[in-house]
Amino acid sequence: MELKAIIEAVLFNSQKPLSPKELRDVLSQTADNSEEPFAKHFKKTKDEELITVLETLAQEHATAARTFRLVCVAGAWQFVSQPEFAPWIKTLVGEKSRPGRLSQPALETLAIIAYRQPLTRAEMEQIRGVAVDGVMQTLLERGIVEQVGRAEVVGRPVLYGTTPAFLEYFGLRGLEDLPAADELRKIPVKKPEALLTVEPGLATAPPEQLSMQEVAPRETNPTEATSESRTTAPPEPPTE
Amino acid sequence: MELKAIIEAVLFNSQKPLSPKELRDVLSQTADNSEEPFAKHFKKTKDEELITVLETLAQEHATAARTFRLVCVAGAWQFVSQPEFAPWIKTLVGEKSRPGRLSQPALETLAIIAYRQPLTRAEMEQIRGVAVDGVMQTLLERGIVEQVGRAEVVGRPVLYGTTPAFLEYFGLRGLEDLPAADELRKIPVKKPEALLTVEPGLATAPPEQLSMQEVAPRETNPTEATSESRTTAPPEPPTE
Amino acid sequence: MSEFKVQFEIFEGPLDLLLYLVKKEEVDIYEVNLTKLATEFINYVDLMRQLDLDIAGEFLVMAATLMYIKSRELLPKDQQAVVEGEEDGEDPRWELIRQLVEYKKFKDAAGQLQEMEATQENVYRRTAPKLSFEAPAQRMEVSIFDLVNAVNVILKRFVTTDSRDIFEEKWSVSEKIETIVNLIRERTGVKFSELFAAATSRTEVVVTFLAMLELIRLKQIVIAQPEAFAEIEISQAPPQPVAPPPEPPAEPAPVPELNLRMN
Repeated sequence: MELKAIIEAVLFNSQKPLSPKELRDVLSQTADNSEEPFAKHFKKTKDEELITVLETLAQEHATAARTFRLVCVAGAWQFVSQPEFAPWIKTLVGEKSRPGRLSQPALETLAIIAYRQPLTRAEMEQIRGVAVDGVMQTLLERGIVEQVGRAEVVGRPVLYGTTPAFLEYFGLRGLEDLPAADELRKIPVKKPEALLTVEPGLATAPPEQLSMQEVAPRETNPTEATSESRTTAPPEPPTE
Repeated sequence: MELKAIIEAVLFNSQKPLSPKELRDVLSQTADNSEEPFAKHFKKTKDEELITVLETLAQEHATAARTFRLVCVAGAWQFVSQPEFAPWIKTLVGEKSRPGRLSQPALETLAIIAYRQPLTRAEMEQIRGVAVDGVMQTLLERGIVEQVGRAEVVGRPVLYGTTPAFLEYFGLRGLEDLPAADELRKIPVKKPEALLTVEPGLATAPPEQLSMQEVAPRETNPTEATSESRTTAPPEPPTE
Repeated sequence: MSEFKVQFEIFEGPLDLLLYLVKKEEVDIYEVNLTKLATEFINYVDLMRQLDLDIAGEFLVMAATLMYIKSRELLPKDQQAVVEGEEDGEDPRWELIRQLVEYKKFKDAAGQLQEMEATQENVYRRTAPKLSFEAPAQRMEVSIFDLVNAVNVILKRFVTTDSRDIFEEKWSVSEKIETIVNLIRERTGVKFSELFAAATSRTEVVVTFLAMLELIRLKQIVIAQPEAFAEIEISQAPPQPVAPPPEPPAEPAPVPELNLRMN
């Protein structure tokens, strides 16, 4: 009995994604409780060994090129179906329950946080050139980003970073899976001292000004943009 | 997009075995509801075609010789794991192992509660003809039944009903799924007023009396009841 | 101005607007004519004002920066003023371009995140069917509800009987146990209804039923339904093995691989 096969069978029958630790627990509990003599062999399986096996399995399923893959999302392993079969799976199991899509400003801010974490609001605003209070509220409420500490500078501003829910939402194994991660992380950030001189007023633009920036989903008709978007559009366009 | 791939993806994501008819329904509903242009191709997939595809898939998975197979059980198709992995799968899913089976008296009392809820202990005893204290304790401890209120009669006896755990235990969607519910509901019981005349001692009989009631309810001959029935029938089967 | 009207867009911020203006020029960010860019930007902000749009403070700050850059450009190099706090070699033009390049990269990254977001909506995780490893079924092939249902059918014959007859006890469970045992010893497959055929009161039905339950519990009899909705039949239980095997052979499982039951 191969470890690889056991791991595959366990993941195949799991109701939820499993971390290497959970897999190790299954192996060690089975060793303790089962009469199966083979089970004892896997009592003390090492994490590295498990990871190697999981990677091999994922590779095998990718090579087999069937309709499913073994993937790791936020550190937990799971079988997923290829996205092109979504229409039929949707018929079978119903629509996935997912919050609405993120707006363009939210995605931009999130990208900055993802690549540059941990960072302060002022740093985000420096890159985006606009206040981020509205979108940060959305991102925090959705649990995609969170406070991760405080910067050791005057005022000890809060530092933000992404959560595991961020990885899950985008189907990422880890932050190193972000596209072009190296390049984007390398862009030099301005010296932190400069941040402290940023006008506080800039970061805390009043809501009525914010509404204009975030609302208006690229209207091409000026009349409509002036008369309607200001009054009707919510701060976050729901369609995005 | 191949029919074979779609069928595999659907079965891979199904929570239960699917018959060719159910698979055809998925195909035809998707054709109707999805914008996916390919979906239309499979609107009227014939049964023979489906069976051929299913058999090919089963053959492919057998050849792949991984830890799972596509099998047909009683006309419905499903992915199942190979038996040699049972010890580990058991560890995985066994965590919330259901407690032992309910005893026959418990089941009978439960059936009465299920069909007649809300009702009092006295009413249950009227239908069963024996005291229900022992079994009620079991049912309450297991969380299968619960107090749901109090009857508006003298003494305000507690009313009982089933919990969602009851439905789960029996795999029922709802109380309306109970077999032949109407008939059992029709058995007349004396109205709650009558409860007041019931000897309180009946409902709270000490254990040595319970045995008598369980077996030979309302014996008119006390000698017979004590000598015979106690030997043949223990109060609650100890195994459960 | 008409040109603006056609191309009017609302931008998320000044950098977004600048990027748009650069893109319109169809040149690389590094080669853009900043003086021209500044002019267009300021025109744009003016237009927003004329249209009575709320203009975020950031746009005004950027407009000021661009005005400054523009004015500097107009002067010969040696006459360009050195602003307080501006270190040597820190060219405001370069700073702006650097900021634009950085912003564009994140904007592109946001675009990729958006694609991943859309893809994830279509990625379904396999949720395995619920399996339960139950102790192999007892020799109880009928559910309680079948039994209750059966009793119910019989009880219906007595619904009109005065319930007081319950107290006129004439039947004991032990008696009924004996009757049933004798009956099934004679032949197998005694129909459920036969047990109650001779019952004369509701009480007798109840007592007979209790006797039957008791015999099932004591594993003296087995009950089975030949097919769904068929009448329940009662037979003598097969002799108990001295040491019952831990797992009595379950019914021939259709999936012999695993003794798993889907819920």
